[in-house]
Amino acid sequence: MLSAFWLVLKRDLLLALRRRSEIFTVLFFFLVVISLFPLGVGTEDKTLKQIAPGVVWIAALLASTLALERLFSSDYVDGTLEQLALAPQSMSVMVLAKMVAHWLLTGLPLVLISPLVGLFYHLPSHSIGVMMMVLLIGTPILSMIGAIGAALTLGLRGGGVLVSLLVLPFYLPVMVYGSGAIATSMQQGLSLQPYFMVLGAFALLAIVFSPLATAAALRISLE
Amino acid sequence: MLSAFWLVLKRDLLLALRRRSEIFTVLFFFLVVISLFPLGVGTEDKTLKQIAPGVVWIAALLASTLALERLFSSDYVDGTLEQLALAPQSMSVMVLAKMVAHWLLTGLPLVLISPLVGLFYHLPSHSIGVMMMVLLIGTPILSMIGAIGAALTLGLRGGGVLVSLLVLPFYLPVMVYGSGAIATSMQQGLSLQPYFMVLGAFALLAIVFSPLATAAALRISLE
Amino acid sequence: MKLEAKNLQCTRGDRELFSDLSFSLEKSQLMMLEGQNGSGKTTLLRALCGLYEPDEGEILWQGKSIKKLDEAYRRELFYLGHLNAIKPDLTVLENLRFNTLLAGDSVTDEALMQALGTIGLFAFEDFPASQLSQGQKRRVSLARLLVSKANLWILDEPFVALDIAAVELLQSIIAKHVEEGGMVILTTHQEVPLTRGKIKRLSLSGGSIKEQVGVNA
Amino acid sequence: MKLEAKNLQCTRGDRELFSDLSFSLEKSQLMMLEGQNGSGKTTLLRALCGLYEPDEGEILWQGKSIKKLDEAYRRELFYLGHLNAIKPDLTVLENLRFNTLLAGDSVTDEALMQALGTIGLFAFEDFPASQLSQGQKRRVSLARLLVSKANLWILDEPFVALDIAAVELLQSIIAKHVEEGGMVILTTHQEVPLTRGKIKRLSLSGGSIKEQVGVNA
Amino acid sequence: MKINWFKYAATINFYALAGRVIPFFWVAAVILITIGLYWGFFKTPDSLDNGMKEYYRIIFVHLGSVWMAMWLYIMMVFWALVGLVFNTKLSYMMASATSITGALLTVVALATGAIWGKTSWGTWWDWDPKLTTFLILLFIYIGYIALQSAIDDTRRSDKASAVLALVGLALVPVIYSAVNCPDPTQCSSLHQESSMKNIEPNIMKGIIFTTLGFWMYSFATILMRVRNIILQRERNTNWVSKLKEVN
Ligand code: HEM
Ligand SMILES: Nc1ncnc2c1ncn2[C@@H]1O[C@H](COP(=O)(O)OP(=O)(O)OP(=O)(O)O)[C@@H](O)[C@H]1O
Ligand SMILES: Nc1ncnc2c1ncn2[C@@H]1O[C@H](COP(=O)(O)OP(=O)(O)OP(=O)(O)O)[C@@H](O)[C@H]1O
Ligand SMILES: [Mg+2]
Ligand SMILES: [Mg+2]
Repeated sequence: MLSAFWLVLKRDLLLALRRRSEIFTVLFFFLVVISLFPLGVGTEDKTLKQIAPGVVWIAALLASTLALERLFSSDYVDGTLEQLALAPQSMSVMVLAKMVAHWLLTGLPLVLISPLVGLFYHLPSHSIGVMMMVLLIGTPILSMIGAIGAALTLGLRGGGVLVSLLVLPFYLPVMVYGSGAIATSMQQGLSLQPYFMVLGAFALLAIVFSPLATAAALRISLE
Repeated sequence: MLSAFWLVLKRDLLLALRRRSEIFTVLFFFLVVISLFPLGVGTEDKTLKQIAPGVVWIAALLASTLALERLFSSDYVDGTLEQLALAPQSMSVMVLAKMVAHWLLTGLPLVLISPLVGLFYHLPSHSIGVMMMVLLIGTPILSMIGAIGAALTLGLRGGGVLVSLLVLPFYLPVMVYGSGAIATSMQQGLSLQPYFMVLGAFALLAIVFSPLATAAALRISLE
Repeated sequence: MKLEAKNLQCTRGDRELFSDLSFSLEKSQLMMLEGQNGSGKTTLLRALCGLYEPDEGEILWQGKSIKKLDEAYRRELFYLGHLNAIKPDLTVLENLRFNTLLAGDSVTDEALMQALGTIGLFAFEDFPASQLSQGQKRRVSLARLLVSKANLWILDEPFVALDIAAVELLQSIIAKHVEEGGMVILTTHQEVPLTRGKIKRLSLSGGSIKEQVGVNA
Repeated sequence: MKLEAKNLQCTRGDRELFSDLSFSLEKSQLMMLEGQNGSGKTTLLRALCGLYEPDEGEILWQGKSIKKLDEAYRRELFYLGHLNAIKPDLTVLENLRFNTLLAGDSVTDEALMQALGTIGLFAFEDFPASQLSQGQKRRVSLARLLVSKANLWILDEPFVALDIAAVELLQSIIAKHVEEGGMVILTTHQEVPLTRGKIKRLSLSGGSIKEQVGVNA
Repeated sequence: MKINWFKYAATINFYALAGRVIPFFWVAAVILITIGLYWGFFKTPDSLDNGMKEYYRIIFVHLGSVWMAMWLYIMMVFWALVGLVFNTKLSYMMASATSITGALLTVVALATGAIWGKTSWGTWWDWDPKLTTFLILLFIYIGYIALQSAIDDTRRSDKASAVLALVGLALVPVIYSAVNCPDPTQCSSLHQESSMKNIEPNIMKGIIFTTLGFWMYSFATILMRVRNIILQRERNTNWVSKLKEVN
């Protein structure tokens, strides 16, 4: 079972290495969204600090959505997904591997580049740390919820837009608590623990249920 | 020559009509993105007005990009693109038809629904007019620049970094001037003419060169 | 080993493809599925794999429902459909390695290389799959047959895109598997001259279902 | 009408597929392109269509380079490759109509319906193409042959996925075209028993290029 | 072709039964809504003590649609679940029919709310938690409908949208609490003060009538839609071709 996990994970990472462009597309998109706001909003220090938490999360949400469509569709088109479904292994394990790969390729780069946001938006270094932490917990949730949507819309026309439409409302709680934590960190003397507890709970729930739901959705889409 | 234009345009619109939901999907997707921002960034009246110009353009960019992927790839995968290239007609005319269809299906609906953004973000009615105008000029440019990128990515396996590097920077000026115009319209006594001149110039350039470039890129991708 | 289909019925859209279809297949038997274009061969094969749920009836492996057996059944199964499951961005060897490991057959790279050699892709192992011709891609996915430990092979038009030499090779591979006690179900519009093994023919054409048994053609 | 290839050379990646390949094809001639998987048949056909530029040599139509002729040459040409150019979201008739109009043949809907009937898709015209089987899709794209006014047909493995009845039908369609003064170039791994018309055979196998001319098999 | 009558029994009976009860639901809907509106317009005070103006009367439509929109979402998820568990076609059809009426009533709730907002606050829209929750409910309805209409194969579209509904069931409460209580430290004090208690009993009566009326209207439209879906899905079966209304 574990071997299937590693097998799929390794292959997805290998494929991404062969085709580095996708990682860069997501990163570029993230940076474009991030840098567009100061241009429109003006560079007043207070305003920047105020919108920073929301902007980071929205950029992360949108970037994650952008990459979602490709999560299963190339495997679907060339028949690999059929073979995954027929492998004598639990489909949800393999699906989890694909989610992990997806996060490593699209979520993690965002976490790593997020200090740049702090720079653009004049955030205090303490808040930058908090931002990286919540992104680290939150982006995997995005990948996991998103995978369900991607599986449901497999092979449908208008896939990319449709997935985002289905998935974005469900991303909302992650965004609200994620940006809430960053905003709170900029005020003195407030505890961040509740935010991390809530996000942690979401992450746990997502890890337990989303591979199952995604595997079920994939089987439905393959019929 | 004109007949090929109408033929391709009609077919692309017919394909979209088969899934009327697709157009609505783009619209609702746009609305979802639009309504994410206040929830993440804050709902203060002043903040809303400040972020509105950027938000509109980011949502438009995203809707356009998400739909772009499908612009040629489905024709490529099922062999229709080969047949287009072999038709006894100029390829750039047919490419232009595909761009027009893409814009009618993803750009125009955004222009039409953008007054809702004004409602959500409490924009003055004058700015709403400006917003519709710049979207009307700007979204076709997005479709046309994006098409070049989409055509190039068809063939280049693993070499797509260049494409995202190429396309996003070209989108950026459109977004900067587009959102600049909206932001300026909210201030008294500033002329908008320079913005429209620049955007108009972009649009002209795009109409002249992008069908040629896209047709060439498609022929390369087909080899 | 025994595969049984009991009273299967499949409907697609409004059209009933077949109903009340029953047959069984045992060790050392090959079943040729025949029928016009659109008669439901692919649908039936996918149902036998568990990828498509028939509207009625059930499919049994060793007397147990394949839905219940699940992974245990899939371990016995090799399916190759219209699609090759080849990733253009991986090399030939990487593709083959991933697909065999995924099927649960742990095979050494030497064995894989040998399989590639047999199937006529000697010296192609480091070639990116995107640069293969149609028939070469099909060969890569067929190379898995040479190292598979599955008992039941389900092949949907395996001869498509192959040249004459490769067709003969594949015929001999199938014959050998049947001879050695395996089971094969295949659809093809070409005749498959087997030299040994029992052949069953199931024809789906025109709504009528006929099962013929004969020792070889 | 005359198609000439002069000293063609094609290299893909590092491998030279063929070099110094010359042949010509005239009215009422059929050329069978033979060769192993990966010998370069598809590449040659695409070069003849102008989709792929050979590294060396040139292709002439009526003595003029096809690159110069461009649209004028494409008007004479019908190409069908591995892909069917069928849109899943359109109906059978809409697909056929679009593809014929695109090729510049303006045909009435009755003629199209008749073509569909001939090819064995009677009463399928309003079926969404997504719901067709593999072979039915192939038939839709072959229906274009019945209404095409092109002189030169270039067909890459046209018999793939077809059932026996459809293969025979297609053979007769090709034979009729050749008889009536058309030109056909095709690759297939199956034999094509033509009843009339001149057959040329070009074999690309193993790097050696042979051209045989014979009046029929 | 042999017809398996038993297989269609459920839908045949349901089709006939629904056809018979639909008129009653329509009659009930019209009567109840008329009573409610009549009450609202003529039997309630012209202006209330606390300075409300005439436009408060829109609440008779607003609140009814708000309640029904939420209730129909629960019904939709319920039918989808029943479909997934027992694999009954009819319940998938119910779910699909419910989603459309639900989305419509959500739009009505938003529109009446917006009109009310324009007259009382002077702005069509504000990012108040209650309103935001409803906007998101609309998006979720739309997502469900969009997924369903994007899939041609009915088997797949039934199951896929049911899975989506199931995911929604798990996530909607989370979304609700996130919108209403973005700061988790204050969540203990989360109880939406229902201003229901402040509503005059007199007005309340009208509201109850319109709400019941909307309920009947929902039954009627949902059943009509299910009948349409049945006809469409089984248009090639014998029993449908024998129906009077088809020929
Ligand atoms: C687009 C705008 C609006 C939406 C989406 C909306 C939505 C809702 C919802 C969801 C409820 C039910 C809450 C509950 O039962 O606890 C509700 C109730 C109510 N709404 Fe609205 N509303 C909108 C605008 C307004 C406006 C502008 C007013 C008045 C100024 C208003 C007044 C009320 C009242 C009085 C109730 C019933 C009492 C209550 O339970 O709170 N609504 N509305
Ligand atoms: N995109 C590519 N890049 C590099 N090499 C390629 C590419 N496509 C094909 N080739 C190589 O060119 C050769 C000829 O391919 P081609 O598709 O023309 O063969 P074919 O004769 O049509 O074979 P088949 O019978 O399998 O269809 C093959 O050996 C293949 O490896
Ligand atoms: N997704 C679908 N929805 C509805 N009907 C379908 C779908 N896919 C296939 N069909 C129908 O089911 C029938 C059987 O298809 P199937 O692919 O099983 O045929 P087949 O026997 O494999 O044909 P071929 O020889 O052409 O491969 C066809 O008539 C087709 O129209
Ligand atoms: Mg088939
Ligand atoms: Mg070929």
